[in-house]
Amino acid sequence: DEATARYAMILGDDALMLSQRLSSWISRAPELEEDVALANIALDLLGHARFLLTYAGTAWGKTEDDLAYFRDEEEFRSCRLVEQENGDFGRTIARQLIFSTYQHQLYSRLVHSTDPTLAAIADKALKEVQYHQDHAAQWTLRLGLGTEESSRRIQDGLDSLWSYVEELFLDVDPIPALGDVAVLPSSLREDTLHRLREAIEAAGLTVPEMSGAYGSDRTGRFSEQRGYILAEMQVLARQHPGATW
Amino acid sequence: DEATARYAMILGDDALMLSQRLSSWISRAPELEEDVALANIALDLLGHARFLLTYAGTAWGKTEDDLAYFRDEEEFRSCRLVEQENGDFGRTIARQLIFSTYQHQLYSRLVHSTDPTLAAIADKALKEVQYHQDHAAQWTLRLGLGTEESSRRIQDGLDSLWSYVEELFLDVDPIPALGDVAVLPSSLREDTLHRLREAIEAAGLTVPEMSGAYGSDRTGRFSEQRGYILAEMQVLARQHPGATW
Amino acid sequence: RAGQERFEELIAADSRVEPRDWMPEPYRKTLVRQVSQHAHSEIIGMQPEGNWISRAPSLKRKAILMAKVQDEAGHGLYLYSAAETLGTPRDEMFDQLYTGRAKYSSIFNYPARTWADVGAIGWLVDGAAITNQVPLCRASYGPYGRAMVRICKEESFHQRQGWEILYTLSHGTEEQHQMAQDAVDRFYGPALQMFGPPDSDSPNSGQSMAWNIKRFSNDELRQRFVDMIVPQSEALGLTLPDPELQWNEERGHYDFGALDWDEFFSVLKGNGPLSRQRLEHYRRARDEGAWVREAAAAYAGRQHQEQAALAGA
Amino acid sequence: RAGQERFEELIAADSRVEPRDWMPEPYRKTLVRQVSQHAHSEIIGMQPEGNWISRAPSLKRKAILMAKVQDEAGHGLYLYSAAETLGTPRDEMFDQLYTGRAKYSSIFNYPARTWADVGAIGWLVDGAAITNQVPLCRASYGPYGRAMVRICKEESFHQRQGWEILYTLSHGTEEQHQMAQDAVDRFYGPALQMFGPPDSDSPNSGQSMAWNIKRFSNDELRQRFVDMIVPQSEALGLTLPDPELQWNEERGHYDFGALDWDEFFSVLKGNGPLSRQRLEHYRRARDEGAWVREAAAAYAGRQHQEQAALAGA
Repeated sequence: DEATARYAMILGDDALMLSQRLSSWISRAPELEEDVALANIALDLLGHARFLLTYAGTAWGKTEDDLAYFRDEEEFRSCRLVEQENGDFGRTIARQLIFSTYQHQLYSRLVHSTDPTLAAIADKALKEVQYHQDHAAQWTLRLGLGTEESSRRIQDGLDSLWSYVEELFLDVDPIPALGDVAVLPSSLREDTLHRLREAIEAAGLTVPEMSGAYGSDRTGRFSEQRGYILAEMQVLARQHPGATW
Repeated sequence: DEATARYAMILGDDALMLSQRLSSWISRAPELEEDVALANIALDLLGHARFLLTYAGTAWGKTEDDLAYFRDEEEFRSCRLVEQENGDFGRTIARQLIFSTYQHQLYSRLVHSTDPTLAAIADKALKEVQYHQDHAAQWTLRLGLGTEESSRRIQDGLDSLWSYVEELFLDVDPIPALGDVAVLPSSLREDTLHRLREAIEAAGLTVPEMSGAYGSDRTGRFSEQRGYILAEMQVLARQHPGATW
Repeated sequence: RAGQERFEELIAADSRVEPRDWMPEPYRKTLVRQVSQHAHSEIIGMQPEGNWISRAPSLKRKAILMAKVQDEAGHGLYLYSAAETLGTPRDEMFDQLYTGRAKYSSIFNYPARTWADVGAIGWLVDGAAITNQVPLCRASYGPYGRAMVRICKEESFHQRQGWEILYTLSHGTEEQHQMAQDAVDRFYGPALQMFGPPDSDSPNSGQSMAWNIKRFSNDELRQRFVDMIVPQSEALGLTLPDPELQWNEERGHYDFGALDWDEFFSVLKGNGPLSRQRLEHYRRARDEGAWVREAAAAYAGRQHQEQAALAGA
Repeated sequence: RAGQERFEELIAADSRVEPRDWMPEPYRKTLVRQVSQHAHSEIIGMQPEGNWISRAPSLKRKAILMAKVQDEAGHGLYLYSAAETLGTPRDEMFDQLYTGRAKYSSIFNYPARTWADVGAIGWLVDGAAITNQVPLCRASYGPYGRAMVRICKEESFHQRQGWEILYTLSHGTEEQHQMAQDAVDRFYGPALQMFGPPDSDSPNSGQSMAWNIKRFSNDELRQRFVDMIVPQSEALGLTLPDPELQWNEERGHYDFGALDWDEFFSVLKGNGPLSRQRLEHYRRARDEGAWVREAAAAYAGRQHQEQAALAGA
């Protein structure tokens, strides 16, 4: 039904946007191994996005590409965290740590969804997200305990992104109405923050003070990034409407 | 006639692309005075582009906006120099020095064009371009003779961009056929390089060795930058075809 | 003290205090805070609109927008100069902004997400700014008042341009009209809050008024602004998002509904949608420009030495 | 010397030389140069295609392209490892690339300007690479030959994917067809030049063949490639930009026209359309990643110390 589709779209948009951001590290990573690792994570996320958007599209007779390439900015439902610029590697890792910790909590509950498609998608994604989280936690340790500069940079990344954390736990429409089909974002808050706190403290870093940036409705009303992401992502598809590739 | 229009388009596209690149310094310049100065130069160039594209458009019944927003990548005729990324301030100044020196030579001859519109446009632009060149030469001095770092950075900028200099002097179609309507790019080479050499040496910098990057036909066949510039520049106009703003 | 007396005379006569005049420390401090805050607002205010220069939908609009953002940098320059006449060096003010100790107008912590926002910022944000600033042209401190005169002239251009953007959108395609209405819906409340908290919540205003810096209270200015924009919105063919908005014959003013002051204070505290982003943008520009400023200073120092050597020879 | 004898035996028997075997210095040097050049080509080769990941026109194509560029990084890793077994540390090879002393395949100094270029790179560039590399799977140096086996398997996927992109474009809209034809027009010549200069101009090939590193001459491989792509281009519905291209019954091969060797040597000398850009992209990534690598090294060092301390306790 449409409410489930809208929920799948929220999850799919998060994955798509983060994949898009991450993929621009490819050929720019600090080590060749990281080109491979970040491409891997970006590919996993793109895979999740494709499943979720394909599923969402069934409610409106749309394909994954209709949803990815022919929705306008205000029709996307991604959170601001995944839309943030990559910045340096420290900031990218901070974003990965936050998002994959959240996503891991989310999918480990979504496997019990009463919607069999969502449960199956979550099941497939869960192992991958576990790897994403390990990867981010490992790098958080290396950067946090590495050099003075690296510790400063990842701390800056965490400080800078922390105000977008609360948005992850907002019970936005239509989730509360979906019952056991969905996972209530607010129900993830405590465990996610706990895990994050552990990872951050293990790396000798400081958990930033919680204070959410105003405006957390996933409509893009409060983002200046989304338009730029879409301008680039959609440019070719929109230049040739109706073409197949 | 169409040949003159195609010539005006070449000049207009150079100005438009450089204006677009420069304008992204606004709110990012190293000093507030430079926010103002770079915006000024970008505005001047945009002004030239508008005159030139409006004039070019008359040959095909098109407006400046038709040409700026609804041509595809391969229809632009800008040179690669103006499409290069801003990089740091040193690289931007290096690009400005090269381009405004060339453009100053160009316009100071184009004022004698037998085409009265082109002559008038050149006449208006000439004073502005003189200022652009002074500005770039001043900064070349400051950076070249400033600190070790600044001298290294502007030298890097010059070295990096120098392989796009030769393209400025190529007598691409339709210019040779235009006679005294146009200025033959090759006729600008000696004086431009002489001026550049003076400015560079006065700043204690080294004139890079001349070696042109292969492929100088202004078709964009050899640029990976143009597509990105246009994706951003044209996104909104193309989202609303036929709209007025 | 003669200085104190003269200062009081100047204020009583509603004349200008000039940089070389004696002035009480709290007067100086209040002015520095206000003028530098205003300067910072111009600087940070370049970002939301600057965000649309590269994507402006016509070359004419691109030129107008570029010129506008350039004007804001210019206003920043005038205002920092005015503040410098009070004895605070520009770099100190930059540092305060850089470290997040200085305030700037909260409105710039809202995003300019669509092209219509550029129009709404021009019409509503610059409109509110002018309403605020016109009385400041008569501010008792000379350099500030004179800077405001120049600024107000340019701002009223900007407001007109913003109005024109919205007018064109409002009378364009259905999507364009919707884009314009959305932008007005989003900027209306925050624009009204630009005048500051209600008078009952604004303890410092009295002193500023006694010093002839401020001339009207927050609520008076807000009312004046509402009275101005209601007919303008009708001419635009757009609605203002306040169901309680209506003409009050008796007061001779428009009544309007309560504003969301929780949001206001939350944004003021640094939790605006883009508070982080704005400050980081500023910091990055500052950091990345450090080597250029060093080079310019080194070069200037060397030029100076050479000239001195020549003069000595 | 026993080592020399054994080496010669191995070569004569067309067996593998392994890292711990003795080998003549020139053999080692030739291999290091060839393997590291190949590795560098994979790394620089990520850029032209990487350029289209963000703009790929469907999610499926985006995924395929991302996986492909990732494979290239993987190939780089195998090849650097193979080269390391010859005694050259990876960082030394990185430095050679960074400083512009090392070569990589000139083809990557051409831009991937349109989406169709991604197809043409897959079909023609990977196609030429495979033609080159399949014989290298039997290269006398073991680690190199084995790396090539893995790589060739993946490359043939890539070639197939490139062909599919072009096929879809060629049979799509008129603009798409044109885009595909343009891309083939641009990449055909440079792809044929990937086999290196004509045999008459390639002095080092003889020794490499004697050592069982190279198995076929440049011109032989080029002919093999042309013979492969002509029928493929017909299946694509695209033409190859060579009017002299035709089947020669007598030779049992396709004849083809002369290539622009001036262009080839000019690009080889560093004047490719994007030679500067490719190297600067690489350098920037390396420079911007330096602090990360330092941090990782410091962390690993500390971990190591702690473990040593525990072991000692």
